[in-house]
Amino acid sequence: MSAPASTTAAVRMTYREACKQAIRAAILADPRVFLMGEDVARYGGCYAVTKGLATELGEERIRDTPLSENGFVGAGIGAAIAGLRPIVEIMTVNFSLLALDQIVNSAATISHMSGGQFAVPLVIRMATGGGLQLAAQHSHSLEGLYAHIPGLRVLTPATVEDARHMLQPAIEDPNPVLIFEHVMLYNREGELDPSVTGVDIVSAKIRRPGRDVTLVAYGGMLFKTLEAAALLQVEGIEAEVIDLRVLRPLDMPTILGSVRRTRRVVIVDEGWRSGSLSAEIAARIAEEAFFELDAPIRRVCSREVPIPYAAHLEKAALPQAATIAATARTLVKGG
Amino acid sequence: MSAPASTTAAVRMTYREACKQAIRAAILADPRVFLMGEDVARYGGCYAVTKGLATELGEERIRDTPLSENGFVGAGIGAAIAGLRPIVEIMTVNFSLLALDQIVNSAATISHMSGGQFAVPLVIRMATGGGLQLAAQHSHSLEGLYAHIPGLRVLTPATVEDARHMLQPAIEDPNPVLIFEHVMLYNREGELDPSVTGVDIVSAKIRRPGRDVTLVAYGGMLFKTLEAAALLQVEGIEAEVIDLRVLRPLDMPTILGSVRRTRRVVIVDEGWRSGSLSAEIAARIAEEAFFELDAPIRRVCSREVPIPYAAHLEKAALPQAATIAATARTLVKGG
Amino acid sequence: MTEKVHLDHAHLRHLLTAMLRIRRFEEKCFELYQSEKIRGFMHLYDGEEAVSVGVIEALRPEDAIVATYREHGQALARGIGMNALMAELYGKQEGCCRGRGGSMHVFDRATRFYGGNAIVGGGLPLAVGSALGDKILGRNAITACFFGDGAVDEGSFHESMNLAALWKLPVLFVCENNLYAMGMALERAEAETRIAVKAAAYRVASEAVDGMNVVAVEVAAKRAIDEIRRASEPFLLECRTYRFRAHSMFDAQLYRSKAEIETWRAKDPVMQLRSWLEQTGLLHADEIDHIEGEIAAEVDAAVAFAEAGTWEPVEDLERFTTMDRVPQ
Amino acid sequence: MTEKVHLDHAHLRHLLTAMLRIRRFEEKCFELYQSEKIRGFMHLYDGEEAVSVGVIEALRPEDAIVATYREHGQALARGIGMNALMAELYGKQEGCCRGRGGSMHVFDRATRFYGGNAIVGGGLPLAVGSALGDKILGRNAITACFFGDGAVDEGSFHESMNLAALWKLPVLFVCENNLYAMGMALERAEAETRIAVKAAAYRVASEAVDGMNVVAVEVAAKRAIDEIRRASEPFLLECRTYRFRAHSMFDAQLYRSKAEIETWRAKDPVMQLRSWLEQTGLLHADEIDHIEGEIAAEVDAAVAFAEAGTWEPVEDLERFTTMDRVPQ
Ligand SMILES: Cc1ncc(C[n+]2csc(CCOP(=O)(O)OP(=O)(O)O)c2C)c(N)n1
Ligand SMILES: Cc1ncc(C[n+]2csc(CCOP(=O)(O)OP(=O)(O)O)c2C)c(N)n1
Ligand SMILES: [Mg+2]
Ligand SMILES: [Mg+2]
Repeated sequence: MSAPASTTAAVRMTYREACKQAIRAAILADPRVFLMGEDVARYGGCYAVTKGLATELGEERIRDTPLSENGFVGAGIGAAIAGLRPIVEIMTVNFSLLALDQIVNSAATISHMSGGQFAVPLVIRMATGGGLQLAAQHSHSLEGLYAHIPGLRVLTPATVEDARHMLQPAIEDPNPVLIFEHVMLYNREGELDPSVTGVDIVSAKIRRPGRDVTLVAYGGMLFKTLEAAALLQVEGIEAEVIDLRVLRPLDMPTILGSVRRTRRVVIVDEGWRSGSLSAEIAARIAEEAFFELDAPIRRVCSREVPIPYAAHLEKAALPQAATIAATARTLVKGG
Repeated sequence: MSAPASTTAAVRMTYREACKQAIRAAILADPRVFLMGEDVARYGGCYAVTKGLATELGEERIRDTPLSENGFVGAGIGAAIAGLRPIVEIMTVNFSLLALDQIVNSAATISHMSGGQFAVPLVIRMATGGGLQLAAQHSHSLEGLYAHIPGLRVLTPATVEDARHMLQPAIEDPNPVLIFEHVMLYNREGELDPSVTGVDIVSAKIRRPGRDVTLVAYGGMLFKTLEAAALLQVEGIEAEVIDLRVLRPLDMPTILGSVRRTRRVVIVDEGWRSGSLSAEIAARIAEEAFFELDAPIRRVCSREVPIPYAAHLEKAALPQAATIAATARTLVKGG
Repeated sequence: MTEKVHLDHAHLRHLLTAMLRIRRFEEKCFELYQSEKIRGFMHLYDGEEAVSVGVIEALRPEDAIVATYREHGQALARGIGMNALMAELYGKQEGCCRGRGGSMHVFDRATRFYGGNAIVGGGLPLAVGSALGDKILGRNAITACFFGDGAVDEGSFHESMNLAALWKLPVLFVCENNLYAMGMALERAEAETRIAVKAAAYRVASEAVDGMNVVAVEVAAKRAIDEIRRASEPFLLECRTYRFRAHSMFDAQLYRSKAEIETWRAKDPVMQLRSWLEQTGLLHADEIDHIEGEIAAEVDAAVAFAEAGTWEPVEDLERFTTMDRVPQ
Repeated sequence: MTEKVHLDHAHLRHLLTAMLRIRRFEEKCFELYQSEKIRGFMHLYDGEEAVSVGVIEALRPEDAIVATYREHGQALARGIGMNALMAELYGKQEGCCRGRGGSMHVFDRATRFYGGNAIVGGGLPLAVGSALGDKILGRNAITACFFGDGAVDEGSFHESMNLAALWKLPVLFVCENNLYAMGMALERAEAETRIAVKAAAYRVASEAVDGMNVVAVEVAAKRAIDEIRRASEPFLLECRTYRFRAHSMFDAQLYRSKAEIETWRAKDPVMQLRSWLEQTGLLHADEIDHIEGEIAAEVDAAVAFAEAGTWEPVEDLERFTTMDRVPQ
């Protein structure tokens, strides 16, 4: 196949397609890279991310695993130590708890525990989040738990560009990197600028500049937050929206820089409020920009319930644009 | 055996002994209560908590399990639903990750998911924390992760009194309750007032009143924090020390009440700083007592490394009284 | 004492009716999913009805059940009302779980139906615990634990089989071996594909049975349960079956051929029993029509019930996250 | 092609020396623990030396090893220097893991020694991955995975055996069956106590061998490895052994009798080989004295090395939590 004549025009594609292209490109670029996980090959991925890839790349590079999360995640760690660059897919973050022992007690410790003799260049991808009425064992946002673990890097691509480009640097990172893909993003379309050939996996990004209040979000919440910003704009409130992109380590300079300008902040997090990542961000702002705030820090998080099946209850459990906007409005206008 | 003539004098005993008496009393009081876990019976418990109990109470009530954390924790959940009141012991919080799926996806969800048809009256005890040079797979403080999960109650007895009395209300709670026993406390002695026959599992407690700064701590950190308070007292700084006792749900009124009085707060947490429970407490204080603080909120937590074996490195990784005191001093005196 | 399976008219009629109720109920569910009345993940049992009907026929009211996310069959066979089940799939307050569980999380206190578990293998330890509870409390009950061939891959299968065997617990492990875990064929997931054989690793008695034949399943389940009660030990029953439809409602079925599906469709447990009953004259076509008519009415009533159902107020969202007391 | 075990003087001398080095090293460790030079959890291998020596004798330099927290024996047999190991137990910078791992977490890049894992059963999936890596990278290497009888209880055993079998990976699973997991006797932990028998659940070849006989272990390991290379499939070798000392340094051993320990002490692998060599005249008492002398000197040197070692600066505490590059 020859390259298309012009590659300068932006390409529109789904987040799903971007994830797929990223996997394909990574596998084609390095013989040590392969993907393994449940139903990634013949089924085509439970969220259809890898559809067709096994046919194209072979079942050695797109490897179906039995339902053994602890086993195949551990195998990914072992393979990484032995010289490969595995990408392990776990269907959903709820199931990743079955593999947490391997992730926390092995992947995150081996380089330190061995005095730097070994690294674990492993990537683990998984779906996260609610919104599809999948109820209490398929809908949670546990990425905040992973962001607590030293030794891991935690990524939450929200845009199509990040879905397309975060994987490669994740693979090149000598440390275990976790990538969380929000289930509500897969069908979302976005523009891919062909002149962008890579992104960093270090920094947060301001997705919308604004002077009145900072809204911090990540993953699936980014778009609800941007929606909230649009609602606020109508009322004359200019919200700055930060996309965290990387949950560990946090890019505090970007967050603090924004907060110091706007002097007000709302943190949006789909995790359950108590002990979610939003708490860490709030704590750091309280520690480091305490005297620069004009109003208390506010958080919009999921309600503290196992996510229920019924649509109206699920909707009430998850953060929504209206709540985000209302919270920001109160901060700016006083309440 | 007849009751001792006088029971009014305080009894001195170890935390370990208090844990053991609590288990014995609970089992004797209710035929539905039993303890199961690895090496609880014949070996006597890996931290010797249950030594002798199997001989006294029988191996049906003190039940040794195979090394199957996911299996026997799940069995505890099933048994609780079927009408028993199991106490499940997991040796160390690091191993509990093997059972996290059952705890988060089943124990914490079943009552909600079933629309209130079932409750899970289960108690899970485990050791937590560092200080014994047990290195990166035995030393962590992950109780903060559990405090994130709706549906669970999380207890951290620090005193001998709490070790003795928290178990009974935990068993009576219709919901899953997790009890974290810090490994450095087992040998610690304390007084047990025989006139105290119970404690609540709801409130935080002020263990030392003070006017200048609030130090919030729990579990193993309580005593290092009290030590820090003693150091500060010498310099004329009166620190108020709060023992959280319950990590979920948090007793915010007690914390906020103290902070509003002292206007300064240091939160001490043996968890890794980023995303630890200390963040949640800091966030809530920043949200609710923002205008009442005279200084930024400070946290003293574990350094973000897998806990190393070597004594001097382990000591450097864990919060110490001197650091706590120094942090509080800077807050009070400015820095 | 062995409870015999009486192959009389009433019993055979009952078995056919039980399977047909599941089949027709789910055909309606399929439609309702298309029209977005039912949402989330829904896994149909089409082709596997003989397993739950046969096994549950062998249970007593005091026995407990643990099932998977593919549990409409177990729920109906166990006696959870079609109205309550349909309302649950609608997410209505009148559903058996007040709409909080949905298709994957059906629970019912009255029949000791302990879920509806959407973690593959997650139900097995719960079943061990349920049986431990019964044993300690001196109840003469068993726990039937349904799970797929995919669950056999999970460590929880291993831990649970061992615990049940070691502690001599009355668990009937029922593997619904439909040859696939989503798109993963059994022979690509397990080095040893004869699941019943694995029981030997735990000294557990086991048997493989034709899961497309409801009578065979019932007979095998009765024998297994007799053995459980006699020896006070668990038993693993592997039911060889097949799902005719997709894994869930989002599945292009790229992993198996139409021909394979057709071969299995020829063994349809409902059709098999029905033609046999007709051929042998045990049940006449008009009696079957009558049954079908009753079921159609029941399904229609369930839809009407669900439609008429109400939404739980959002103010009650957090209710039951923790409980004030243990329900009795 | 089978590599034969040559029972000549040099080889037998080597086997005895290898076992004695472990025995004497650990006797010193025991002392050093009493005097608090070594801290944390320490698990001695006293009585089990024939297992690691016999198995590792059958390995090639390119092969990998995954072990448990009871891994001093494997480490020494594999060729990790006694100095580096002792310094590790002291927590010194000169230790093989710079003092970060301690007794339970010995790693060594040069010999592909992938830990030292203190999560029971935690090493098995890593071994599967190591073998997968070797297979994909076209290395003709195997991974030997040591684990205790207790690890067999864990789901990870089940998942790892199946994965290795399914993917035809060159893993030698070595179960060090010392009859106890801490205080839990095997027959109280496993419904089927013959661990080798469990391999059938995964269609994995297996053998049980007298783990107190180093030659028997070596022969069995060579045979197993030949089979692994020939069939390109894993193998489970159950080595029946016994630990003479407590589980760790905190264990009152309430769960077993002195008489049982004495019965097993009579089978001491070091003494067995030694008396046999003396009786058959293959090794003279003075040669053994000479070996003992050399080992004593080596142990003393290791202690001196560790004593002279330095503490890693606390400023470097966070170093290696993440890596800047993958070490080659
Ligand atoms: C622990 C876990 N891993 C993966 C999944 C996703 N998943 C849902 S159903 C399923 C297939 C299970 O197959 P099987 O056990 O054979 O049951 P069947 O669907 O065939 O009835 C998978 C992989 C899950 N729900 N839980
Ligand atoms: C997952 C896990 N559970 C429990 C423990 C505590 N523990 C450490 S060693 C041990 C016994 C293991 O026995 P076995 O596998 O037979 O090995 P052995 O000590 O006999 O060599 C236990 C229970 C642990 N380290 N990891
Ligand atoms: Mg299946
Ligand atoms: Mg053992």
